[in-house]
Amino acid sequence: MTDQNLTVRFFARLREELDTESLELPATPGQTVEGLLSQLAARGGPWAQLQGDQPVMVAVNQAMAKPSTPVTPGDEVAFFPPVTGG
Amino acid sequence: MTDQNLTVRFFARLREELDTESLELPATPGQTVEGLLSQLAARGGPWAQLQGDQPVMVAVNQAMAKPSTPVTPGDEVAFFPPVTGG
Amino acid sequence: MISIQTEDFDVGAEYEALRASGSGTGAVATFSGLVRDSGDLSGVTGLFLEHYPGMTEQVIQGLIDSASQRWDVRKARVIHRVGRLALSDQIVFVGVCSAHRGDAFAACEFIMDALKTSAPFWKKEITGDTEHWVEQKDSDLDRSKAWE
Amino acid sequence: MISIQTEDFDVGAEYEALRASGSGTGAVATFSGLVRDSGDLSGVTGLFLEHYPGMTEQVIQGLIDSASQRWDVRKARVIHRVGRLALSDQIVFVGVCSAHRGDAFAACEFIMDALKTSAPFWKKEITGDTEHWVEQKDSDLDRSKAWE
Repeated sequence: MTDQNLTVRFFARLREELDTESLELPATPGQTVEGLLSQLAARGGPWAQLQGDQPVMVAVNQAMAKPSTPVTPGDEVAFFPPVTGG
Repeated sequence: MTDQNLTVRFFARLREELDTESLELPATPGQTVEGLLSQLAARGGPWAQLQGDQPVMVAVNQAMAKPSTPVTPGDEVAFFPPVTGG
Repeated sequence: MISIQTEDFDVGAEYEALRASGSGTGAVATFSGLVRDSGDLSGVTGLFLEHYPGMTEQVIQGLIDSASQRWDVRKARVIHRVGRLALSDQIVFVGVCSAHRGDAFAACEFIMDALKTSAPFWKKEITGDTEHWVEQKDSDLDRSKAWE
Repeated sequence: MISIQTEDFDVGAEYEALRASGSGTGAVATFSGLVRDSGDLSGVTGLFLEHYPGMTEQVIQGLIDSASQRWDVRKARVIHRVGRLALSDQIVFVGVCSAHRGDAFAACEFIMDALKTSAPFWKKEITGDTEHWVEQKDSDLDRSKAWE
Protein backbone atom coordinates (compact mmCIF):
# COMPACT_ATOMS: atom_id res chain seq x y z
CA MET A 1 0.00 0.00 0.00
CA THR A 2 1.19 3.47 -0.85
CA ASP A 3 -0.38 6.91 -0.63
CA GLN A 4 -1.34 6.53 -4.30
CA ASN A 5 -3.99 3.99 -3.27
CA LEU A 6 -7.39 4.06 -1.64
CA THR A 7 -8.16 1.69 1.19
CA VAL A 8 -11.76 0.47 0.88
CA ARG A 9 -13.31 -1.28 3.90
CA PHE A 10 -16.55 -3.19 4.32
CA PHE A 11 -18.47 -3.92 7.52
CA ALA A 12 -21.17 -6.23 8.82
CA ARG A 13 -23.57 -7.71 6.25
CA LEU A 14 -21.60 -6.17 3.34
CA ARG A 15 -18.31 -7.59 4.62
CA GLU A 16 -19.89 -11.03 4.81
CA GLU A 17 -21.75 -10.95 1.50
CA LEU A 18 -18.77 -9.57 -0.45
CA ASP A 19 -16.47 -11.87 1.51
CA THR A 20 -14.10 -8.91 1.67
CA GLU A 21 -12.84 -6.97 4.66
CA SER A 22 -10.74 -4.46 2.76
CA LEU A 23 -9.30 -3.67 -0.66
CA GLU A 24 -6.46 -1.53 -1.91
CA LEU A 25 -7.45 0.23 -5.13
CA PRO A 26 -5.56 2.76 -7.23
CA ALA A 27 -7.05 6.23 -6.85
CA THR A 28 -8.44 7.86 -9.98
CA PRO A 29 -8.14 11.66 -10.43
CA GLY A 30 -11.42 13.48 -9.77
CA GLN A 31 -13.01 10.40 -8.25
CA THR A 32 -16.05 10.62 -5.94
CA VAL A 33 -17.76 8.16 -3.63
CA GLU A 34 -20.37 7.60 -6.31
CA GLY A 35 -17.73 6.79 -8.94
CA LEU A 36 -16.08 4.33 -6.62
CA LEU A 37 -19.42 2.64 -5.91
CA SER A 38 -20.13 2.25 -9.67
CA GLN A 39 -16.66 0.84 -10.24
CA LEU A 40 -17.16 -1.75 -7.47
CA ALA A 41 -20.76 -2.59 -8.44
CA ALA A 42 -19.53 -3.35 -11.97
CA ARG A 43 -17.71 -6.39 -10.56
CA GLY A 44 -21.15 -8.07 -10.63
CA GLY A 45 -22.47 -10.86 -8.41
CA PRO A 46 -22.84 -9.73 -4.81
CA TRP A 47 -21.02 -6.48 -5.65
CA ALA A 48 -24.02 -5.27 -7.66
CA GLN A 49 -25.87 -4.65 -4.38
CA LEU A 50 -23.63 -1.60 -3.80
CA GLN A 51 -25.94 0.16 -6.25
CA GLY A 52 -29.04 -1.88 -5.40
CA ASP A 53 -32.19 -1.25 -3.40
CA GLN A 54 -30.72 -1.62 0.06
CA PRO A 55 -29.19 1.53 1.54
CA VAL A 56 -25.38 1.62 1.67
CA MET A 57 -23.73 4.08 4.07
CA VAL A 58 -20.31 5.50 3.36
CA ALA A 59 -17.58 7.08 5.42
CA VAL A 60 -14.46 8.78 4.06
CA ASN A 61 -11.59 8.95 6.53
CA GLN A 62 -13.98 7.84 9.28
CA ALA A 63 -16.48 10.66 8.78
CA MET A 64 -19.91 10.10 7.21
CA ALA A 65 -19.86 11.03 3.51
CA LYS A 66 -22.23 11.52 0.57
CA PRO A 67 -22.19 10.23 -3.04
CA SER A 68 -20.60 13.53 -4.14
CA THR A 69 -17.77 13.43 -1.58
CA PRO A 70 -14.38 13.37 -3.40
CA VAL A 71 -11.98 10.53 -2.71
CA THR A 72 -8.27 11.21 -3.04
CA PRO A 73 -5.08 9.13 -2.75
CA GLY A 74 -4.48 7.88 0.79
CA ASP A 75 -8.16 8.05 1.78
CA GLU A 76 -9.87 5.33 3.77
CA VAL A 77 -13.34 4.73 2.34
CA ALA A 78 -15.78 2.47 4.19
CA PHE A 79 -19.09 1.01 3.03
CA PHE A 80 -21.59 -0.45 5.48
CA PRO A 81 -25.30 -1.04 6.15
CA PRO A 82 -27.34 1.37 8.33
CA VAL A 83 -26.05 1.11 11.90
CA THR A 84 -27.84 -0.92 14.58
CA GLY A 85 -25.93 -0.50 17.83
CA GLY A 86 -27.09 0.47 21.28
CA MET B 1 -58.36 11.50 71.25
CA THR B 2 -61.62 9.95 70.10
CA ASP B 3 -63.26 9.59 66.71
CA GLN B 4 -65.29 12.72 67.53
CA ASN B 5 -62.12 14.78 67.01
CA LEU B 6 -60.03 15.98 64.08
CA THR B 7 -56.30 15.56 64.14
CA VAL B 8 -54.64 18.61 62.59
CA ARG B 9 -50.98 18.35 61.65
CA PHE B 10 -48.45 20.96 60.51
CA PHE B 11 -45.22 20.45 58.61
CA ALA B 12 -41.98 22.28 57.82
CA ARG B 13 -42.08 26.10 58.01
CA LEU B 14 -45.67 26.08 59.32
CA ARG B 15 -44.83 23.59 62.06
CA GLU B 16 -41.94 25.81 63.15
CA GLU B 17 -43.73 29.16 62.93
CA LEU B 18 -46.87 27.89 64.71
CA ASP B 19 -44.66 25.96 67.13
CA THR B 20 -47.21 23.16 66.78
CA GLU B 21 -46.78 19.68 65.39
CA SER B 22 -50.38 18.56 65.85
CA LEU B 23 -53.68 19.52 67.45
CA GLU B 24 -56.79 17.60 68.44
CA LEU B 25 -59.88 19.67 67.69
CA PRO B 26 -63.56 18.83 68.06
CA ALA B 27 -65.17 18.28 64.66
CA THR B 28 -68.02 20.60 63.69
CA PRO B 29 -70.91 19.27 61.58
CA GLY B 30 -70.72 20.36 57.94
CA GLN B 31 -67.16 21.60 58.34
CA THR B 32 -64.83 22.05 55.34
CA VAL B 33 -61.09 22.64 54.99
CA GLU B 34 -61.83 26.32 54.46
CA GLY B 35 -63.87 26.57 57.67
CA LEU B 36 -61.12 24.87 59.63
CA LEU B 37 -58.52 27.28 58.18
CA SER B 38 -60.65 30.31 59.21
CA GLN B 39 -61.11 28.91 62.68
CA LEU B 40 -57.36 28.41 63.11
CA ALA B 41 -56.38 31.75 61.49
CA ALA B 42 -58.69 33.49 64.01
CA ARG B 43 -56.25 32.52 66.75
CA GLY B 44 -54.18 35.47 65.54
CA GLY B 45 -50.40 35.97 65.69
CA PRO B 46 -48.56 33.47 63.47
CA TRP B 47 -51.84 31.58 62.92
CA ALA B 48 -53.15 34.44 60.75
CA GLN B 49 -50.75 33.32 57.98
CA LEU B 50 -53.02 30.31 57.33
CA GLN B 51 -55.20 32.78 55.42
CA GLY B 52 -52.38 35.07 54.35
CA ASP B 53 -50.50 35.65 51.10
CA GLN B 54 -48.31 32.57 51.19
CA PRO B 55 -49.81 29.42 49.73
CA VAL B 56 -50.89 26.77 52.23
CA MET B 57 -51.36 23.22 50.97
CA VAL B 58 -53.79 20.87 52.65
CA ALA B 59 -54.21 17.11 52.80
CA VAL B 60 -57.19 15.26 54.29
CA ASN B 61 -56.43 11.69 55.32
CA GLN B 62 -53.11 11.95 53.50
CA ALA B 63 -54.60 12.87 50.14
CA MET B 64 -54.32 16.38 48.66
CA ALA B 65 -57.48 18.39 49.32
CA LYS B 66 -59.16 21.67 48.36
CA PRO B 67 -60.81 24.45 50.43
CA SER B 68 -64.20 22.86 49.74
CA THR B 69 -63.20 19.36 50.90
CA PRO B 70 -65.39 18.28 53.85
CA VAL B 71 -63.72 17.30 57.11
CA THR B 72 -65.49 14.78 59.33
CA PRO B 73 -64.84 13.24 62.76
CA GLY B 74 -61.76 11.03 62.81
CA ASP B 75 -60.13 12.79 59.85
CA GLU B 76 -56.45 13.69 59.77
CA VAL B 77 -56.01 17.13 58.26
CA ALA B 78 -52.51 18.41 57.43
CA PHE B 79 -51.37 21.91 56.49
CA PHE B 80 -48.00 22.55 54.89
CA PRO B 81 -46.06 24.83 52.52
CA PRO B 82 -45.55 23.88 48.85
CA VAL B 83 -43.30 20.83 48.70
CA THR B 84 -39.58 21.05 47.91
CA GLY B 85 -38.19 17.52 47.88
CA GLY B 86 -36.13 15.68 45.28
CA MET C 1 -40.60 -0.38 45.80
CA ILE C 2 -40.39 2.85 47.77
CA SER C 3 -38.05 3.68 50.64
CA ILE C 4 -37.94 6.85 52.70
CA GLN C 5 -34.86 6.63 54.87
CA THR C 6 -32.15 8.56 56.67
CA GLU C 7 -29.43 6.12 55.52
CA ASP C 8 -27.48 6.51 52.31
CA PHE C 9 -28.14 4.15 49.38
CA ASP C 10 -26.01 2.19 46.91
CA VAL C 11 -26.92 2.99 43.30
CA GLY C 12 -24.94 0.02 41.99
CA ALA C 13 -26.91 -2.42 44.14
CA GLU C 14 -30.21 -0.75 43.19
CA TYR C 15 -29.33 -0.98 39.52
CA GLU C 16 -28.48 -4.67 39.78
CA ALA C 17 -31.82 -5.37 41.47
CA LEU C 18 -33.72 -3.49 38.73
CA ARG C 19 -31.81 -5.25 35.99
CA ALA C 20 -32.73 -8.65 37.39
CA SER C 21 -36.40 -8.14 36.53
CA GLY C 22 -36.71 -10.62 33.70
CA SER C 23 -35.62 -11.34 30.15
CA GLY C 24 -37.98 -8.79 28.56
CA THR C 25 -35.99 -5.97 30.12
CA GLY C 26 -34.02 -4.06 27.52
CA ALA C 27 -33.53 -0.72 29.22
CA VAL C 28 -32.77 0.63 32.67
CA ALA C 29 -32.87 4.40 33.27
CA THR C 30 -31.78 5.84 36.59
CA PHE C 31 -31.66 9.29 38.11
CA SER C 32 -29.80 10.31 41.25
CA GLY C 33 -30.11 13.71 42.87
CA LEU C 34 -27.24 15.09 44.93
CA VAL C 35 -27.19 17.94 47.45
CA ARG C 36 -25.96 21.16 45.90
CA ASP C 37 -26.24 24.83 46.66
CA SER C 38 -29.74 25.81 45.44
CA GLY C 39 -28.68 29.35 44.79
CA ASP C 40 -31.17 30.81 47.31
CA LEU C 41 -28.33 31.51 49.72
CA SER C 42 -24.57 31.41 49.33
CA GLY C 43 -22.36 29.19 51.43
CA VAL C 44 -24.80 26.33 51.92
CA THR C 45 -23.17 23.56 53.96
CA GLY C 46 -26.04 21.11 54.16
CA LEU C 47 -29.75 20.36 54.13
CA PHE C 48 -32.39 19.12 56.49
CA LEU C 49 -35.22 17.18 54.86
CA GLU C 50 -38.62 16.64 56.48
CA HIS C 51 -41.48 14.52 55.13
CA TYR C 52 -45.03 13.44 55.94
CA PRO C 53 -44.70 9.74 56.80
CA GLY C 54 -47.44 7.66 55.23
CA MET C 55 -48.65 10.28 52.79
CA THR C 56 -45.25 10.51 51.10
CA GLU C 57 -45.20 6.79 50.29
CA GLN C 58 -48.81 6.91 49.02
CA VAL C 59 -48.11 9.84 46.72
CA ILE C 60 -45.01 8.19 45.26
CA GLN C 61 -46.87 4.90 44.76
CA GLY C 62 -49.52 6.89 42.87
CA LEU C 63 -46.80 8.34 40.61
CA ILE C 64 -45.39 4.88 39.89
CA ASP C 65 -48.92 3.64 39.12
CA SER C 66 -49.51 6.58 36.74
CA ALA C 67 -46.19 5.94 35.02
CA SER C 68 -47.06 2.25 34.65
CA GLN C 69 -50.32 3.15 32.92
CA ARG C 70 -48.59 5.45 30.43
CA TRP C 71 -45.46 3.46 29.69
CA ASP C 72 -44.06 -0.06 29.80
CA VAL C 73 -42.65 -0.23 33.34
CA ARG C 74 -41.28 -3.62 34.42
CA LYS C 75 -40.00 -2.42 37.76
CA ALA C 76 -39.61 0.95 39.43
CA ARG C 77 -37.61 1.91 42.49
CA VAL C 78 -37.72 5.19 44.42
CA ILE C 79 -35.53 6.05 47.39
CA HIS C 80 -35.66 9.43 49.12
CA ARG C 81 -33.55 10.39 52.09
CA VAL C 82 -34.72 12.57 54.96
CA GLY C 83 -32.96 14.19 57.92
CA ARG C 84 -29.61 15.94 57.83
CA LEU C 85 -27.58 15.79 54.62
CA ALA C 86 -24.26 17.35 53.60
CA LEU C 87 -23.21 18.88 50.28
CA SER C 88 -22.70 16.19 47.58
CA ASP C 89 -24.74 13.62 49.53
CA GLN C 90 -27.23 11.55 47.58
CA ILE C 91 -30.83 12.70 48.21
CA VAL C 92 -33.00 10.79 45.78
CA PHE C 93 -32.88 7.81 43.44
CA VAL C 94 -35.41 6.88 40.76
CA GLY C 95 -34.80 3.78 38.64
CA VAL C 96 -37.07 2.28 36.01
CA CYS C 97 -36.65 -0.79 33.88
CA SER C 98 -38.62 -1.37 30.75
CA ALA C 99 -38.61 -3.30 27.49
CA HIS C 100 -37.79 -0.09 25.58
CA ARG C 101 -35.48 2.82 26.18
CA GLY C 102 -38.02 5.54 25.40
CA ASP C 103 -40.36 4.17 28.06
CA ALA C 104 -37.58 3.81 30.62
CA PHE C 105 -36.42 7.41 30.12
CA ALA C 106 -39.94 8.88 30.10
CA ALA C 107 -41.18 7.00 33.16
CA CYS C 108 -38.02 7.81 35.14
CA GLU C 109 -38.13 11.52 34.30
CA PHE C 110 -41.90 11.74 34.88
CA ILE C 111 -41.66 10.15 38.34
CA MET C 112 -38.79 12.46 39.28
CA ASP C 113 -40.50 15.63 37.98
CA ALA C 114 -43.83 14.77 39.62
CA LEU C 115 -42.18 13.81 42.90
CA LYS C 116 -40.63 17.28 43.06
CA THR C 117 -44.01 19.01 43.04
CA SER C 118 -46.34 16.50 44.66
CA ALA C 119 -44.56 14.36 47.24
CA PRO C 120 -44.63 15.93 50.72
CA PHE C 121 -40.97 16.63 51.39
CA TRP C 122 -39.56 19.95 52.59
CA LYS C 123 -35.98 21.06 52.36
CA LYS C 124 -34.25 23.43 54.73
CA GLU C 125 -30.87 24.82 53.71
CA ILE C 126 -28.23 25.20 56.36
CA THR C 127 -25.64 27.96 55.98
CA GLY C 128 -23.20 28.05 58.85
CA ASP C 129 -25.45 28.90 61.80
CA THR C 130 -28.53 30.04 59.88
CA GLU C 131 -31.33 27.97 58.38
CA HIS C 132 -33.72 28.72 55.56
CA TRP C 133 -36.72 26.78 54.17
CA VAL C 134 -36.30 26.39 50.41
CA GLU C 135 -39.10 27.90 48.29
CA GLN C 136 -40.80 25.87 45.57
CA LYS C 137 -39.45 26.78 42.12
CA ASP C 138 -41.69 27.80 39.23
CA SER C 139 -39.41 25.85 36.92
CA ASP C 140 -40.26 22.67 38.85
CA LEU C 141 -43.98 23.37 38.52
CA ASP C 142 -43.53 23.97 34.79
CA ARG C 143 -41.65 20.69 34.31
CA SER C 144 -44.31 18.79 36.19
CA LYS C 145 -47.18 20.39 34.24
CA ALA C 146 -45.48 19.56 30.95
CA TRP C 147 -46.35 15.87 31.53
CA GLU C 148 -50.12 16.53 31.75
CA MET D 1 -14.74 9.14 28.40
CA ILE D 2 -15.58 6.50 25.81
CA SER D 3 -14.86 2.78 25.93
CA ILE D 4 -15.58 0.19 23.27
CA GLN D 5 -14.85 -3.18 24.80
CA THR D 6 -15.68 -6.86 24.82
CA GLU D 7 -15.65 -7.01 28.65
CA ASP D 8 -18.69 -6.39 30.80
CA PHE D 9 -18.93 -3.16 32.86
CA ASP D 10 -19.96 -2.25 36.40
CA VAL D 11 -22.70 0.39 36.44
CA GLY D 12 -22.21 1.04 40.18
CA ALA D 13 -18.54 1.88 39.68
CA GLU D 14 -19.32 4.05 36.64
CA TYR D 15 -21.96 5.93 38.62
CA GLU D 16 -19.56 6.58 41.50
CA ALA D 17 -16.95 7.97 39.09
CA LEU D 18 -19.53 10.30 37.49
CA ARG D 19 -20.82 11.45 40.85
CA ALA D 20 -17.33 12.44 41.94
CA SER D 21 -17.19 15.24 39.39
CA GLY D 22 -17.39 18.22 41.72
CA SER D 23 -19.67 20.04 44.11
CA GLY D 24 -21.75 21.69 41.37
CA THR D 25 -23.15 18.31 40.38
CA GLY D 26 -26.79 17.94 41.37
CA ALA D 27 -27.97 15.29 38.98
CA VAL D 28 -26.72 12.04 37.48
CA ALA D 29 -28.78 10.31 34.78
CA THR D 30 -27.78 6.90 33.49
CA PHE D 31 -29.05 4.55 30.85
CA SER D 32 -28.14 0.90 30.42
CA GLY D 33 -29.20 -1.22 27.48
CA LEU D 34 -29.52 -4.98 27.87
CA VAL D 35 -29.72 -7.70 25.23
CA ARG D 36 -33.29 -8.73 24.54
CA ASP D 37 -35.13 -10.41 21.72
CA SER D 38 -35.59 -7.66 19.08
CA GLY D 39 -38.73 -9.27 17.73
CA ASP D 40 -37.23 -9.79 14.24
CA LEU D 41 -36.88 -13.50 14.95
CA SER D 42 -38.17 -15.71 17.74
CA GLY D 43 -35.90 -17.71 19.99
CA VAL D 44 -32.94 -15.32 20.00
CA THR D 45 -30.18 -16.69 22.22
CA GLY D 46 -27.55 -14.01 21.76
CA LEU D 47 -26.00 -11.25 19.70
CA PHE D 48 -22.79 -10.54 17.90
CA LEU D 49 -21.77 -6.88 17.74
CA GLU D 50 -19.31 -5.49 15.22
CA HIS D 51 -17.97 -1.91 15.07
CA TYR D 52 -15.67 0.34 13.05
CA PRO D 53 -12.71 0.94 15.37
CA GLY D 54 -11.60 4.57 15.38
CA MET D 55 -14.66 5.97 13.65
CA THR D 56 -16.97 4.72 16.40
CA GLU D 57 -15.08 6.60 19.11
CA GLN D 58 -14.95 9.77 16.97
CA VAL D 59 -18.69 9.70 16.31
CA ILE D 60 -19.51 9.20 20.00
CA GLN D 61 -17.11 11.99 21.00
CA GLY D 62 -18.96 14.23 18.55
CA LEU D 63 -22.28 13.35 20.22
CA ILE D 64 -20.88 14.17 23.66
CA ASP D 65 -19.55 17.47 22.29
CA SER D 66 -22.96 18.32 20.78
CA ALA D 67 -24.70 17.46 24.05
CA SER D 68 -22.24 19.66 25.95
CA GLN D 69 -23.08 22.60 23.71
CA ARG D 70 -26.83 22.20 24.23
CA TRP D 71 -26.93 21.34 27.92
CA ASP D 72 -24.91 21.65 31.12
CA VAL D 73 -22.77 18.50 31.02
CA ARG D 74 -20.18 18.16 33.80
CA LYS D 75 -19.08 14.69 32.79
CA ALA D 76 -20.28 12.09 30.33
CA ARG D 77 -19.40 8.43 30.05
CA VAL D 78 -20.23 6.03 27.24
CA ILE D 79 -19.41 2.33 27.20
CA HIS D 80 -20.42 0.03 24.36
CA ARG D 81 -19.66 -3.65 24.20
CA VAL D 82 -18.77 -5.56 21.04
CA GLY D 83 -18.35 -9.25 20.22
CA ARG D 84 -20.55 -12.07 21.42
CA LEU D 85 -23.27 -11.28 23.98
CA ALA D 86 -25.96 -13.42 25.59
CA LEU D 87 -29.58 -12.53 26.43
CA SER D 88 -29.78 -10.13 29.40
CA ASP D 89 -26.15 -9.07 29.02
CA GLN D 90 -25.36 -5.38 29.29
CA ILE D 91 -24.64 -3.82 25.85
CA VAL D 92 -24.41 -0.08 26.41
CA PHE D 93 -24.07 2.47 29.20
CA VAL D 94 -24.55 6.23 28.96
CA GLY D 95 -24.12 8.34 32.07
CA VAL D 96 -24.26 12.13 32.35
CA CYS D 97 -23.81 14.36 35.33
CA SER D 98 -25.00 17.92 35.39
CA ALA D 99 -25.96 20.74 37.73
CA HIS D 100 -29.64 20.24 36.86
CA ARG D 101 -31.84 17.20 36.36
CA GLY D 102 -33.44 18.39 33.11
CA ASP D 103 -30.01 18.73 31.52
CA ALA D 104 -28.82 15.37 32.81
CA PHE D 105 -31.90 13.57 31.43
CA ALA D 106 -31.86 15.38 28.08
CA ALA D 107 -28.15 14.93 27.42
CA CYS D 108 -28.25 11.25 28.41
CA GLU D 109 -31.26 10.49 26.22
CA PHE D 110 -29.91 12.53 23.30
CA ILE D 111 -26.54 10.72 23.34
CA MET D 112 -28.28 7.35 23.51
CA ASP D 113 -30.78 8.13 20.72
CA ALA D 114 -28.12 9.60 18.45
CA LEU D 115 -25.69 6.74 19.12
CA LYS D 116 -28.34 4.29 17.88
CA THR D 117 -28.53 5.93 14.45
CA SER D 118 -25.06 7.37 13.91
CA ALA D 119 -22.39 5.31 15.68
CA PRO D 120 -21.01 2.53 13.47
CA PHE D 121 -22.09 -0.61 15.31
CA TRP D 122 -23.91 -3.55 13.74
CA LYS D 123 -25.84 -6.22 15.54
CA LYS D 124 -26.33 -9.78 14.43
CA GLU D 125 -28.92 -11.89 16.19
CA ILE D 126 -28.13 -15.49 16.87
CA THR D 127 -31.00 -18.00 17.01
CA GLY D 128 -29.81 -21.51 17.68
CA ASP D 129 -27.67 -22.23 14.60
CA THR D 130 -28.87 -19.38 12.38
CA GLU D 131 -27.69 -15.79 12.28
CA HIS D 132 -29.41 -12.64 11.11
CA TRP D 133 -28.20 -9.04 10.75
CA VAL D 134 -30.63 -6.74 12.55
CA GLU D 135 -32.30 -4.06 10.37
CA GLN D 136 -32.30 -0.42 11.41
CA LYS D 137 -35.67 0.57 12.88
CA ASP D 138 -37.67 3.55 11.63
CA SER D 139 -38.63 4.26 15.25
CA ASP D 140 -34.94 4.77 16.07
CA LEU D 141 -34.53 7.19 13.16
CA ASP D 142 -37.63 9.08 14.32
CA ARG D 143 -36.34 9.36 17.90
CA SER D 144 -33.00 10.62 16.67
CA LYS D 145 -34.57 13.18 14.31
CA ALA D 146 -36.76 14.51 17.12
CA TRP D 147 -33.65 16.08 18.69
CA GLU D 148 -32.83 18.18 15.60
